[in-house]
Amino acid sequence: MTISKMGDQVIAFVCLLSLWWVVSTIVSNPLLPTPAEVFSALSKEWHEQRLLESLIVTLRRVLISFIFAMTLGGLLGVLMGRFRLVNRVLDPLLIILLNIPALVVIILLYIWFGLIEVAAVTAVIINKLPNVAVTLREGGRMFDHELEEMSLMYRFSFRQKLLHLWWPQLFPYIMIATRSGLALIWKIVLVVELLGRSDGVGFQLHLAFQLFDVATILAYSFAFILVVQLIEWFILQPLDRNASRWQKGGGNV
Amino acid sequence: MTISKMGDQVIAFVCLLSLWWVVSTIVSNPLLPTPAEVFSALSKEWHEQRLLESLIVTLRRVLISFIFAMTLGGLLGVLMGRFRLVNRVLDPLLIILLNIPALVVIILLYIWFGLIEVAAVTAVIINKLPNVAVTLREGGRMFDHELEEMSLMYRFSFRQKLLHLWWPQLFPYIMIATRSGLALIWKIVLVVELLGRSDGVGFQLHLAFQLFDVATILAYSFAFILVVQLIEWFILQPLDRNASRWQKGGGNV
Amino acid sequence: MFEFTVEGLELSDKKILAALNIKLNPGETHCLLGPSGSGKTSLLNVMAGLQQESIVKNVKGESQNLWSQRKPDIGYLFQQPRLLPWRTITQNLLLVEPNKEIVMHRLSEVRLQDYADYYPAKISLGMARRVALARCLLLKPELVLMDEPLTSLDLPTAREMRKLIKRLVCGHPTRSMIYVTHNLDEALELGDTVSVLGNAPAEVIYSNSINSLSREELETLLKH
Amino acid sequence: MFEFTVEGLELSDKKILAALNIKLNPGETHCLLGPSGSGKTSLLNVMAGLQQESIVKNVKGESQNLWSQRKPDIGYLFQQPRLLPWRTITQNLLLVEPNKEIVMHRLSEVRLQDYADYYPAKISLGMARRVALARCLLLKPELVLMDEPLTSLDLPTAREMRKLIKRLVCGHPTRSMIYVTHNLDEALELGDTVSVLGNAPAEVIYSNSINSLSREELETLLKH
Amino acid sequence: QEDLQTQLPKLKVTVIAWGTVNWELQHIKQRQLDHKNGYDLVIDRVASLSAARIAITADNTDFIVSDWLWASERNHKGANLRFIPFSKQVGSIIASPGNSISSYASLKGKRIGVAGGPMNKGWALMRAAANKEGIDLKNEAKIQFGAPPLLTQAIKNGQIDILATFWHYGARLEAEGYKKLYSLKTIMRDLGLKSNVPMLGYLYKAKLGDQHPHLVAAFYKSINEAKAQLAVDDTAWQALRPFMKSENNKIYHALITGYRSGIPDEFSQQHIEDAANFYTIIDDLKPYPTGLQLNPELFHNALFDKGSR
Ligand SMILES: Nc1ncnc2c1ncn2[C@@H]1O[C@H](COP(=O)(O)OP(=O)(O)OP(=O)(O)O)[C@@H](O)[C@H]1O
Ligand SMILES: Nc1ncnc2c1ncn2[C@@H]1O[C@H](COP(=O)(O)OP(=O)(O)OP(=O)(O)O)[C@@H](O)[C@H]1O
Ligand SMILES: [Mg+2]
Ligand SMILES: [Mg+2]
Repeated sequence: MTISKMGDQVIAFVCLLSLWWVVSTIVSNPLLPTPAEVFSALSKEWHEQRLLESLIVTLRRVLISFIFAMTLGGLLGVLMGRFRLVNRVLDPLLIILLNIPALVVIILLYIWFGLIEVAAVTAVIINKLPNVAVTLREGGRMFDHELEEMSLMYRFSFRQKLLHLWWPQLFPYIMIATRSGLALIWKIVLVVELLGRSDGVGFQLHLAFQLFDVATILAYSFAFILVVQLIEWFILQPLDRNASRWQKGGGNV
Repeated sequence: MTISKMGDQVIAFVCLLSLWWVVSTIVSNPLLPTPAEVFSALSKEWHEQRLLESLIVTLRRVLISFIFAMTLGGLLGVLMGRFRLVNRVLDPLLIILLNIPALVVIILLYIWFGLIEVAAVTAVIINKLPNVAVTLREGGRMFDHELEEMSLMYRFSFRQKLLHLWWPQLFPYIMIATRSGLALIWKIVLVVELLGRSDGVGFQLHLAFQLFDVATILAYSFAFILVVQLIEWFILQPLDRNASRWQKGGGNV
Repeated sequence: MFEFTVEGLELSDKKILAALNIKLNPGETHCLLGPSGSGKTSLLNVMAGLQQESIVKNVKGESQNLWSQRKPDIGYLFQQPRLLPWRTITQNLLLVEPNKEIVMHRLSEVRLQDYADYYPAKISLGMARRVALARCLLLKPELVLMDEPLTSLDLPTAREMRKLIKRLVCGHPTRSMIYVTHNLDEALELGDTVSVLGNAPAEVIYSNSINSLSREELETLLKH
Repeated sequence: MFEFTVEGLELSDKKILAALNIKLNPGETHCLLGPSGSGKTSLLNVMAGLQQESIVKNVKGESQNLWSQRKPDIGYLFQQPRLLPWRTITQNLLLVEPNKEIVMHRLSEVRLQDYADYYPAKISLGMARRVALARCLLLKPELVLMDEPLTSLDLPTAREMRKLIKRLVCGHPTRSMIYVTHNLDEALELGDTVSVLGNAPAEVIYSNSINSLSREELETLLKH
Repeated sequence: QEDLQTQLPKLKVTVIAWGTVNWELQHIKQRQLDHKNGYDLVIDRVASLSAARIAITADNTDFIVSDWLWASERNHKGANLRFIPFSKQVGSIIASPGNSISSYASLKGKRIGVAGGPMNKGWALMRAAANKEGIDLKNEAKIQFGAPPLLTQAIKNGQIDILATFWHYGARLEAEGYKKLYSLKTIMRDLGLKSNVPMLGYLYKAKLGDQHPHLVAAFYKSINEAKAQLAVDDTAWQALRPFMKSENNKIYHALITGYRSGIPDEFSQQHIEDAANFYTIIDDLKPYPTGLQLNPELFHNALFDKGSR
């Protein structure tokens, strides 16, 4: 069953790929490279040792920012969702953080703290954190009142509440924050690298942009997308399936 | 009660403002302007007729992109959440769209369609759409099976289901998509304007950025944030309150 | 006459229903008795067409024709109220019957006229059940399925509601009903025929006219 | 002896409870009867401490001292099962009592040993109620609150569960219980004392030993 | 060698990875002109001009290359930057094929692409020149600002008629057969600017010049040596070819020619006067002129003072 599911996705991929191939072959313009061209750009970057190195550097930044943004943003969001006072007081700050342009935060942090790794990662965290908070705030708001009372009467410990009461209710919101979060963080990391780092995918992408080397741009993009797709297949989708087991339509027993 | 709620927020605002004032006065560096400097930059931009004009241009782009991204993304997301097959087939596409760097989409669209308004707005929509879809997919997944059966047995029309069954269940997810969506779209509009438009807040920000004119950068950011805060106060928060009336802890009766 | 036949039902590889046949004349009420977990609710779900996939999967062949002729027009009172929590009681009813007067009348028949503007979270369980009953009684179907409509109600209220059901459903010349209950008094008063479901592997251990049984015989059947 | 006094309760400007006093000796069971919507569940919630704000708001002054001495250690069986839907039945019980053997034993006492690994969405309502009962019976409190524990159960099962409650709660020398029911048989069998709530403006119309009342007198009180 | 490297004081220059400055610096490294002049050059490559500008603002580097217009705006806002000429290349104005534009008047209604935004020098000069003839290009032509690569593409696709862009983008276009519209030198002469002011230069903080004047001098000396060698030595360019990303020989040679013609003359008082005039012209073109004057301190670096003294 899992295999046939994978099969569907592989077919979908192949369809996309052939569509692209056909269109790009017909157009035949270096600005819309064919899959083959992108692949050769990919293997060039790989052989010249830039691809893996840039990817690792960027992924490290993405990972660190992701962990911090999710933890802090999640905590903040849930507290805001549960406690009206917290929400009222912090809401304006949240709106400001949410809407302050990424560029502004990045520049200010770079200028104030210098072009150091910490400034880069902090900038990404500040950019992503309010999104997580906004998402998990809705989760916190929708907590089931009756189950909450139950956990009180049956003397659930804090740990039990966390694991068995709150986590499952927050789960869909956490998945939203994770999926759109990974994407957002990666995009911001690109900008951060563009503005003040000398390595990483963002740096390479922009060099390619200046030479208008669309094949290389796409090569780097797809390399990262592949990583995300693997995360999706081997971490997120199994989690999804696991979490939907208990639902009416879900898996066995 | 509503007034006292507003009061809290005003106090929070004032606290933030004074904190900023104190810090910036102590630091006394043009790269961390005081509120007064930002305000004078704001009034300068206002008097030189740039502020309102840019804001209107940008808001128009934000609004159009927002409407399209929410409608298409929402539809896609809910369908993916409801129907497993749709989800399996479209999931890879979603991951690609979600993680393809904004820069890449913007560049490709500008190249293919020229530096025209439609390309700009389309780029923004393509950037935001997958986020909405990912959010509303979770909403579609969490639909209440029992109420669905009920609506079937009691012969709800499609319109009734939409308004009274699906909308309230999607509501928290729609709020997430709206809040983080407005923020995201505005940020992408800035990039789009920076790369290929000759007007709008993004264009002005870019000019200010080139000179590290932090006061003007902040002035434009706050002007937009003010708009969002007004939307928050007069549209989103009333909607929130309205939607939580029925909950255990909610308002009257 | 409605005739319903199912060859069995499995859910998640567990046998829920044995082969089963129920005949029902127009205007008649059929009572469904059986221990907790014997498959009464599942049977009603199948009748109402809410278990499509499973049936198709498990009862191969002519599985589509569960009903001897066409599938009757069905109204279903679920075991739980299933009200829309984000709509007031009146709004919930208005979704089924747009005429406000009829709705208010039904609401007063279940003694809830004072709670018209309450949200479901703010009424008691017994009250919510009565709202669901009122909602079901707004429909005018050929066949009514009722799953333990009078539990969680005090005796006088239950008696009054029983009368209401009797008047609106049993009193109707062409409206049939399948009525699930654990209460023998209700079964004896409302039912024309009866099926008693046994315990595991969910099968029918009695199915016939209810008048041919004494209360004691019925009790013994259920003790089984 | 536990003594509980509340001067009244209003929710959203509606009077839910009138002034009320309940005395309970250790080991005794107090039955709470009353029509649907008369405030039985609300009363239990107040006793369990789940309505704090409202009470503080409405019963000024010494409102904190609802209990004459200290608040007893309470176990509460809610009117609805309130199981964690994302945990299997066993997991639900293990959260209350970590000893797996005790849990499996309780589960077999409510006749659900075969459903240990089911998720709550896949068992019938009657079964879910029994799981909730089993969970409540895993606690060892001084005072048990039970809100209609035996509705939605067939007669033989209900009788068996009644015996279980009698053995584990009523049989315990120091464990008291407040038992809400609509079933007079249960009340007469389990109760030592009884309170009957009237209809609107929710007040107590009788509160005393249950043995001083005949079944008929009780029925008349309830018809009120 | 190792010891030498560690002992020599380091000078960090932040440059765009494939930019023109990088060629000069790579040459210095290859010929070890830095060590000969007693410092160790550290080349820090970034992806954009913005990144370089942030780097100097954040005190993260010693030199970047940018134009003195930017530097003087920053100086007005409290920065204290100094300028060493790098190139007198201003930028190119390129016409798409089939556009024979004879006078400023014929620019009316044309679609003009301007790379990098309204601060583009070529564009400013063109506007100023047109302004003199009474034509307000800003309102009478369709202006499209944008990133240089996007505009290169736009002119190729026929989406714009005229393109004011950076010289190496222009050089590539010329190598592909596009026509250079005006010589900016002519325009500058038309505007009354007598000398060829170098627009681009190495910027550093005055602090560095005050504390280590000999280091700045050494740096200046080494880049002058590099320029002198690159001006005549074709083989030196061969070694730089990997840093030039030139697709074919034509572009390669166009880039070399462009670089060479950009090598600035000896800096003189005339240059400063012209720069001040230029600054005023540009300020006047703003919708709300600030009235600020160029502060000539910008050019008063250690060497120049020494030279004039
Ligand atoms: N989705 C499902 N998957 C697996 N088993 C199910 C599912 N739904 C119900 N069952 C099983 O079917 C059996 C019958 O359930 P059903 O709800 O029909 O009982 P019931 O007769 O209505 O009981 P009650 O009187 O308690 O309501 C139970 O043993 C239950 O565990
Ligand atoms: N949050 C609330 N806000 C307003 N009114 C409420 C709220 N909760 C309960 N009520 C009202 O309190 C009254 C008593 O409700 P309660 O649930 O205590 O009744 P009950 O005696 O348990 O009835 P049942 O036998 O049907 O369970 C009802 O009229 C109900 O409408
Ligand atoms: Mg049932
Ligand atoms: Mg109750």
